[in-house]
Amino acid sequence: MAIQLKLFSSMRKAIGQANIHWEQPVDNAQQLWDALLEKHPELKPLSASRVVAVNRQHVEPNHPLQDGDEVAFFPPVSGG
Amino acid sequence: MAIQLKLFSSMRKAIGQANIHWEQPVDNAQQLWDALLEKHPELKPLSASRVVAVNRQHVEPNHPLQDGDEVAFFPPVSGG
Amino acid sequence: MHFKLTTDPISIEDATSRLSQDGNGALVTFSGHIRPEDSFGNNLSHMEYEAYVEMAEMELQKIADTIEKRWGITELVMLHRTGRVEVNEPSVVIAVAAGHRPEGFEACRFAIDELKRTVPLWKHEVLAIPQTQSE
Amino acid sequence: MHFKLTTDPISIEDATSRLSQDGNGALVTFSGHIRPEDSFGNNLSHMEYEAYVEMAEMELQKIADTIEKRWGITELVMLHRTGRVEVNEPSVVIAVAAGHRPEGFEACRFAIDELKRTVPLWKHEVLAIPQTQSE
Repeated sequence: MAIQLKLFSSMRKAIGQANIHWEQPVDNAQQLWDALLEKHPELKPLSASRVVAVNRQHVEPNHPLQDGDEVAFFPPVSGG
Repeated sequence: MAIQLKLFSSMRKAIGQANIHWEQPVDNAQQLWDALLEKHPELKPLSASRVVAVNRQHVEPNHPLQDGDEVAFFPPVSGG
Repeated sequence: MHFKLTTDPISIEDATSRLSQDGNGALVTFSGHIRPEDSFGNNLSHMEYEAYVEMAEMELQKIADTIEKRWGITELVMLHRTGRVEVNEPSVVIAVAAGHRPEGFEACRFAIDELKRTVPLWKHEVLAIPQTQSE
Repeated sequence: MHFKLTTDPISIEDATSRLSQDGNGALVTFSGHIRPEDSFGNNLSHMEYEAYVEMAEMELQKIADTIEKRWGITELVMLHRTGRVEVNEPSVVIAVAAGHRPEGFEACRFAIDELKRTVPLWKHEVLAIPQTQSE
């Protein structure tokens, strides 16, 4: 399984990385986040405000993941 | 009594005059309009949509007039 | 607060250049343009605007006073053409700088609605004369 | 419909110059500017904007689609800065040309509200470092 994981804003800053090539098998976005938390517990405080996008579309946390997906985690948007 | 009478838009076009120096005594704006109609019956069709201003303020038709007043009659505004 | 009745062309830039943006997070502008047809679908040559200038200035001032009182907004510009205005040109431009967008939108909308309701200006449509077709 | 995420300065003119006014009686613009202080009253040096560019473009397109569907408006421009934006500069500019003013105001307001709600952009305040006072 190969997932292109992207982190933005406070998520990116927390771990100091914007892009992660993810290979560990996961079923859905929530599992991916949980696995990411194990490696980067500094993300924990941001869990409550986490937004998920898969292939550039907003999705629910239980959205199933497939090989080749682009998954992004970020805090609520603040543009404008 | 000297009143500076001003007509705009369709009122002005109907009688072909924008400014009239009015000297005939009248008590209020309605009387002035009625007296004007006698001289210019072509204004009659415009009576229903008549707006009155005295000294550049919107007023009711029964607004009393004084020597030196500036009185304007015009149709509903259509700027913008 | 600035307003102007003018026979010269007006633009959004004219209006916004007179506003102070300092400390204001939101800038809302409205411009009303001459549409190419009247309500019956006839082509317009141009529009002629007539104004009762002295009274119009008093009414514009009242709009500004209300906006300051209601929203605390002082950065407001209202420009309106008089005389001949060509198709697609703006006849009116309004610009409002406000702290935040809700009051910016509300005040700008209020300004144009009030202007159309109270300011003594009149438009006269001048229709295009159709060309005689050659046989 | 045109949108752009850019590190270059943006302006209302940029936006309106891309709109066709032909047949449209109303032009409404909104620009959001960097305010000189944060919510605690601290002076800002500048703002930094971060974007998830590919997704932002998809979300902007959704906003445009909704506006076309709801109001029949196709003349819409949305510009947003990324990277460093100075105090008082606009970070976002929206312009809408519409047949009449009610839908122009509504669509412009909808566009900025939706942009702030759905488009993946994030702002980061950079505070001014106070000068050390000499004794």
